[in-house]
Amino acid sequence: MDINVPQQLVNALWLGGLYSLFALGYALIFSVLGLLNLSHSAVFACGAFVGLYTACGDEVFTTTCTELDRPIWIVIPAAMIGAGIVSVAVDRVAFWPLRKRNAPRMNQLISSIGAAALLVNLLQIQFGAAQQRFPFGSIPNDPVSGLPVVITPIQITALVIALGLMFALRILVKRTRLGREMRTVAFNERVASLLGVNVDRTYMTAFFIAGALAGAAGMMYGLAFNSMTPFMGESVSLKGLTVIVLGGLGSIEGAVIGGFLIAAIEVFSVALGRSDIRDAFVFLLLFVILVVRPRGLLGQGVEDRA
Amino acid sequence: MKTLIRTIVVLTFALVAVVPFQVQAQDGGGMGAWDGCPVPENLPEEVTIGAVFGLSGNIAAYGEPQKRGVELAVAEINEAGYLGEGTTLIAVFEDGGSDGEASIAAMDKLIAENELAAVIGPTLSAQAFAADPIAAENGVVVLGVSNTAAGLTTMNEDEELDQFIFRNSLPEANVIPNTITKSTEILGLERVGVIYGNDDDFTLSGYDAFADALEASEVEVVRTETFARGDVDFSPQLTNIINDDPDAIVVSALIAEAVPVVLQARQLGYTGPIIGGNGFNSPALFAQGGEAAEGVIVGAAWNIGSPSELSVTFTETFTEAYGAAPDQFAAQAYTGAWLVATAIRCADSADSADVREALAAIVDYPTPLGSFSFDETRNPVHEPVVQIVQEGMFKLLTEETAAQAFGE
Amino acid sequence: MLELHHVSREFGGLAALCQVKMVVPQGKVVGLIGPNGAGKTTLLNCISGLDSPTSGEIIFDGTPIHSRSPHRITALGVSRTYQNIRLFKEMTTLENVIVGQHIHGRSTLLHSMFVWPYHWREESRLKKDALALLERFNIGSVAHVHAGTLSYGDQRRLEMARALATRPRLVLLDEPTAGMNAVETHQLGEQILRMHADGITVVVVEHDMALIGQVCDEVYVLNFGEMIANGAPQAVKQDPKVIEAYLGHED
Amino acid sequence: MTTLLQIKELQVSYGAIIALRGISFEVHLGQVVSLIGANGAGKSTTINTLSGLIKPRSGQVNFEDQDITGWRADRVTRRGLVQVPEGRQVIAPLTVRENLEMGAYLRRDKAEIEQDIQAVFDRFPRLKERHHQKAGSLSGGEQQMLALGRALVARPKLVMLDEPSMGLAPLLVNEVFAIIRSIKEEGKTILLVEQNARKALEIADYAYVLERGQIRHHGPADELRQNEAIIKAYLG
Repeated sequence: MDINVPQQLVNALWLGGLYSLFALGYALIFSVLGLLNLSHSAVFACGAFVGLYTACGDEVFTTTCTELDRPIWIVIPAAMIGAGIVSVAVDRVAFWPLRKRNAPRMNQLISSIGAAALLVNLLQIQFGAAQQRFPFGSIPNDPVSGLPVVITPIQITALVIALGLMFALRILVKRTRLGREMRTVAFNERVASLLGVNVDRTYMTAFFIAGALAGAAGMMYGLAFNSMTPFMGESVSLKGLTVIVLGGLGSIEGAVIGGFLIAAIEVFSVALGRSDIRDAFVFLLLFVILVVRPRGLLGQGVEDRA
Repeated sequence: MKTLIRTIVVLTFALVAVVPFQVQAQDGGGMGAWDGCPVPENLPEEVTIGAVFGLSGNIAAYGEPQKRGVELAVAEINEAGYLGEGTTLIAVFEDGGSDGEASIAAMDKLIAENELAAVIGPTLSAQAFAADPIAAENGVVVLGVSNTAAGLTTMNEDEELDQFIFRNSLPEANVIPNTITKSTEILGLERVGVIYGNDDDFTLSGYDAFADALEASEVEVVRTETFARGDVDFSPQLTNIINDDPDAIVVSALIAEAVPVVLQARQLGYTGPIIGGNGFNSPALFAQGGEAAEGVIVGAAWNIGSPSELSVTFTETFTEAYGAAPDQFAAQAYTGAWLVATAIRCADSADSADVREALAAIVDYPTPLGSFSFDETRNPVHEPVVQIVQEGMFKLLTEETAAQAFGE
Repeated sequence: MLELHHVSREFGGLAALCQVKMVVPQGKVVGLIGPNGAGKTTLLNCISGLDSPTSGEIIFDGTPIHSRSPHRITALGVSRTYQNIRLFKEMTTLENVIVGQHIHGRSTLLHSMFVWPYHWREESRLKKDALALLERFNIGSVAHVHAGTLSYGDQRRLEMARALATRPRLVLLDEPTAGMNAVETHQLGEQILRMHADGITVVVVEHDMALIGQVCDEVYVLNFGEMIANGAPQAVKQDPKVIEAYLGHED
Repeated sequence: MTTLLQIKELQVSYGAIIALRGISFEVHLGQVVSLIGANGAGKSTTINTLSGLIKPRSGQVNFEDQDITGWRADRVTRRGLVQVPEGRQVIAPLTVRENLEMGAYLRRDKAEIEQDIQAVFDRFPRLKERHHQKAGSLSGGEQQMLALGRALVARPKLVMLDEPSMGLAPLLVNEVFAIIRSIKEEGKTILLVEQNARKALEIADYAYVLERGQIRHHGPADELRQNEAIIKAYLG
């Protein structure tokens, strides 16, 4: 059996872009809160539906989208803003009250699971449980002609936007005042507030950015597969966790590398090996990496995070 | 050409509209034509049958058409005086919900409150496994009209109990071989790629049936790929399969995965036939698959495009009565009610034990599903259909439709 | 009692300890001083097993311990406190000490399940001992308060009480007086002398020269990972190398 | 003399435990005022309440004649009261330079911030050498220098130092006090909490002695240094 290497590379590349983009928000919140925000996958789904609603209007509440009210390109900024707002709301409702009372991390983790369930149910009530999609022909998903491999404009867009957002986030965290502020809050809220940082506002900002990234990822997912359900976050949720554990919890670059790596392993374990042992392969590798490097590929030392 | 078809359809509808249900009342027309047994003489004024269908929640998408199918059949039976002058068939419906507990409760209630000749339902196989033994223990015959799981009619340790459990819905294991044989014959398949979900009972047993049927038809499987429930990206597997240039791609999947598999195969440039299992029998295939679904081939117990006279009549009457076309669930439920009525007629008794005997004896009974018999384990015997998606709807797979779809 | 031979510890090519030699005789109080970052805490970590030397030997009571795990070293009778206080902040003061005692309780899980009269007696005995320890360090009044709410100095005292709860033969104290004023420091010095009187050997890392003068029989001076001096406190204080690197000239 | 900071009848409690029992004191412009006392006397509680990290139960804090009682910590800092917390709390994962930039978090005058950072580097050449290193990799003394430098970059009106000499070698303790002295000579107002009462009284203009949440003695530092009771209780 021979394999189509260039095509599988393309498959791995753009899937990796999606994984990374999703994992970035996880990583950002982890680095600021030191906490896994398990509602991230629900925010991801919210983003996709905000985008769908923006483009299609009230129609999506009762039936499926048959006609676009607004141009398709508007869905991505709409999804980012919408998911950002949802994410901030999650912080205010699920995390902020616990943070104020110094609740243990575990309680916040459970709270985030609750928030995820709530969001998914709200989506289900509002949009129904069935798959939603954009009208046929409204998404540029016919393969680009003249290339030796099959790749669609939407896949290229997804990859470009994913890489662009990753780069922007890296600059933001490493080079800007906001980035220093977030890293300071992550290290020690008390010290940050003594330096004049409004810690609550920092949290809100971080949650907005993480939400916007989730929204972008959700919308890309929705567009690329042209299918959105309230449960669409579930399958990527575990992938995202795997990605950040592999890359190193809370590391931005780690999330990016982890995303592309997991996608590449998945694709090539199918291409070269057997598709029925794909997940076993991914988790075996994860296990090996964690045994050799417990903090993940690019994880920070414990002393840095204390 | 198109206008001609439309005219014929409109005319037929108009005719049916003028004489609703009376078509069946006429001697020698419709389902009443079967005269394997004489008109009964000893039946009481009212004969009651029960029906347990999922009528609330998302399962109602199946339960509602089932209820309509039974209602339509009962109306026709009474109009036709099928159980003799002065005898009325009454159907009592109970909501069986979407899980086993709810259908047990519904079954208990039906049996406690009524003197039943038979029960039709429940909707899901899992519900049938839960509720059917209750009917059997009470000596009430139960006929499943949508249960496709293996072993349903032989589930009890006590074979006496099994004798009361029937179904008229073809298990997938019966549909798939027919699908493969017909497709191979019409499309001339030699080598195929297979992809299936390997973590779900339904898709696994579907895969096994496909693999056996392909081997029996001497079709070479050039590559087999798997996926897991909840996967959304199938491109790596499909890239592999398409790279091997197969004559067809065989898919065993539930609808949630079936649609993206079809979409992504088309996106990767594959234009050939895609053969699916029962999971593809869903309106979502058209709603979400759109153009990509064209050329998908699926086996089924019944198809709206079936040319048999009984099937055409049923489709027209049903559409007339409810303003929507029937689906496979409605057709099987409709047939089920007629089967039960026929057994009552032949037994000339409303006692469920007598009805059971008569039901088991039904052979070559003409129905919309085709010529129908029960085998010795009370499973259905009738010829399934093979459908192909064309212009956004299921049509029967024939040399012509195949040529239109794949241009040969 | 404790001997260090040519102990070196490198972190990625950077030597935190270089060929350190040190001898702690039985029953003595030995001070370890040096600038911040000289390697004092690394040395304590190597002795208590939290870290292990890249090369060299650490002998406790004739047993090499440089490659043993911390709990086994504790079991041999070595106990310590930390520069950055490490208490169970959610537990009460008393519970912190009882946890420390556990290594000495004879009550096992099986005991606690089946031989409960024995277990109860054991528990109440441990509790009594623990309370006595707290009294000794003047923190008996806060026995039932969460350790996290204690003042800094009281947390330091609790750490020492907990270290003694394991009935050690050697105690390592890492900056025990940080955050205490001169009078409190002097009181703590008396506690150290009491340990000394009880026959416990003590190694104390400290910046407060008054305390060093008060309690130590001998002082070692560490600078950039190397031992630059050792001897009696008065002699070390006069050593020009020590004044240069550590003490500075009084202004 | 202008009163910069005025505290009236400040009470603080942690649940049932009363930490401050109504203390009042003043800090005048340009003064170094020291709070001394035993562990648990309430010194750190006082400073943290002034910083807005702890909400007082009652009492009032006036800064430049404005009531700032109960303000959130970041607002207090914005107002010009900057605390250097105990235990050299530098931001370990950030570089030395980034720590200083965080000190100037509330300022927008880029050019002048850069000048101030350079001034810190001139004052602490060791920090300049290590400006690109993670603050967590600095030695204890360097971290304390960085914490001080970070506070200076904020251009505070009042610097509150919590135990600046804690855990430092004698040589470094001298150095830290030399720096505090130089900050004082530049005319900054300083509120100093320190265990090393001897050193604190050497540098302070005025001092308050806390005991169990109350002010027991106060007076010019020179006088307190001669006070028998104080010598016995705190100077050893």
